[in-house]
Amino acid sequence: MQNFDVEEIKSVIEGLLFVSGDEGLDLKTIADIVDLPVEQARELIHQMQLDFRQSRRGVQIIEIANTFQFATLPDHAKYYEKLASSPSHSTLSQAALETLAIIAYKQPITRAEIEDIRGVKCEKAINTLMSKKLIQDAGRSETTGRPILYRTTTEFIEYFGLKNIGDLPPAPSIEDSDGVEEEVDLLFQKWNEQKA
Amino acid sequence: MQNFDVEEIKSVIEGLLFVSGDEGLDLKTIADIVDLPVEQARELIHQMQLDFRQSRRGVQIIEIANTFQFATLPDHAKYYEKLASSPSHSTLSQAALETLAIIAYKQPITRAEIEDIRGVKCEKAINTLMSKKLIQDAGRSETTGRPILYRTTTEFIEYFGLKNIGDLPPAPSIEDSDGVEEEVDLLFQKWNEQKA
Amino acid sequence: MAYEVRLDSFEGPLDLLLHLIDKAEVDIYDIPVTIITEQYMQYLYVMQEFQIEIASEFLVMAATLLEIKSKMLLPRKEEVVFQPTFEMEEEYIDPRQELVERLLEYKRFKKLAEELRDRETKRSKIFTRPAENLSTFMVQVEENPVANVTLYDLVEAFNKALNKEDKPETKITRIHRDEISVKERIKEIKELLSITGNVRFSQLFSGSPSKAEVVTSFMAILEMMRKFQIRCLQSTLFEDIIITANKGDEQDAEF
Repeated sequence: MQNFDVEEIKSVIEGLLFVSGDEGLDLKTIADIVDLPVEQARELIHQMQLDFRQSRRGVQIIEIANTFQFATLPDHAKYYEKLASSPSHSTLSQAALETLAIIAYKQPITRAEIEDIRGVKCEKAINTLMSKKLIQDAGRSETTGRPILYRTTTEFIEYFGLKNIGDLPPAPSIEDSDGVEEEVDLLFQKWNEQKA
Repeated sequence: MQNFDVEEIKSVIEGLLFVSGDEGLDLKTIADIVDLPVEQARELIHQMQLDFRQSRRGVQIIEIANTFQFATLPDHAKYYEKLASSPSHSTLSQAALETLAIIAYKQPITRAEIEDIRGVKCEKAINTLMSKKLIQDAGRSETTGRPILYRTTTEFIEYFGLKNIGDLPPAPSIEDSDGVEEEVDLLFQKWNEQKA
Repeated sequence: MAYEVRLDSFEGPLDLLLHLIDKAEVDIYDIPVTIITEQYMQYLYVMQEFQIEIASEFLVMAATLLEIKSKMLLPRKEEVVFQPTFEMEEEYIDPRQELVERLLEYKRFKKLAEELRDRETKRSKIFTRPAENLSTFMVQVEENPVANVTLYDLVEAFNKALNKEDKPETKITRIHRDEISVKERIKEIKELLSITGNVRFSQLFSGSPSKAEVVTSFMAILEMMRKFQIRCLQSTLFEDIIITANKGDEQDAEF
């Protein structure tokens, strides 16, 4: 950086920490991106930590395992609890519902497989479902990269008032999606006949 | 809130927006959590938007699809491109954009009607837009053959960073054309009715 | 020709016409049809020369242009004066009018598409992050997050996810014939149980069973459970169900 504008660099670092999320960023990466020597970058981040406290920011910069990242303030926990149980948080979006349905019927399944079916990214939906405890990690797939597998939780059965797996309507298969609706109808019909 | 500590509430709101990420938070939820009337919460968020700019923060508060969320600054894009993914990274083809523009302003609309306006087939563009979830089926037209009607989705609003559907750029009026102007007025009227 | 470079970059005949009008710097409300038609035909000719496939829409527009051109050549006003009165009152309609309206309409959406492109670019310059996992903040007593979602919604959502591809409208109704009845299935399961004592649900099938087969088997098991002929165990959801025979009840079987 030719013109060393401290405030500008701090601003860039803030954005960097913001987008890097839970993974955080190590000092070397930050220093490289803002084109400063590592020591200078460290000094700036320390300054920022002070700034954040002084100006009563709602987040803090923490250092975990040699990476820097944003974190919430412990004092605000009660508000996050409120958020976690707020109505907006307890209604599922269509995206989340579709993702949940796919996981329910095709578990255990990786994110990439879900995205293949839905045709769009679903990181967001998975996070939502995880935080609502409707799905959970189910180990890792044996395929390249060993991606995380997802499955539904016990809470999932409870929430849907299921007694066991038999309560989940039979899964339509992907191969003949043409007839899916009819097949589901047919199965329900059969089911009802049997019960009658 | 008994003791109305503005700075503390701003700090809480910052934390709330931080944890909500790209899901964003609607005004009502924010107001409920910090226990303030909606209008007061809105006023605080506007103040925060100003504060952020003045103190050269590396993030901004934006309003997208009726929610507030944090986002980085456009000027810093070059620093983050390698690190983060933006929802609009893949750019749409001209054909897809034209088709989308027509659907956005004339929804619900059938494929034949879109093709009439564009003067070319747009099955491919519609498929692309459907798979990107920027448009969706909106039932069927009452006309012969009962063709499928299309409309834009919430993802459409998010993709283009609109506050809501009413935040679409105004339809350009064509010079000296009374007829067109009238039509534009009519469109706006329609939009407003839809919003209401 | 200047437009050679953009040979096949037009979105359609309307796009091409707008380009030609723009290039000729003429009034869109008063298109010199003869000139524009000539340029349009020339463009098609060049496309042909370069062996670019010409979409039928371009040809339809060529026909339209030629038609308008010939109509424009017909004498009007002067003649109208000598026409009988009732015909005189008929309003003269410019042969170009319909085309001009289409062009204006298309131009409007082309501008809007540009606006959207602009927004897309702006949007691509700002970044956000995924929402935090708030599960650590979940209070023990939880609200049912899917209280307003029924099982039907779930099936619907799954279907929707699967069926996003445009499907052909033709519907083939399939008639499913019961290959095996629930009764027969119960008999088979009992035979299996008499050998092994217990069996996994998945072991009841070989290869890839049809859905009807799975359901039939499942109903057989439910029926057997109802009659206390078997017990079923499942450690967690979607884990394989283990079916165990209930000793002493075999004799009561009425199947």
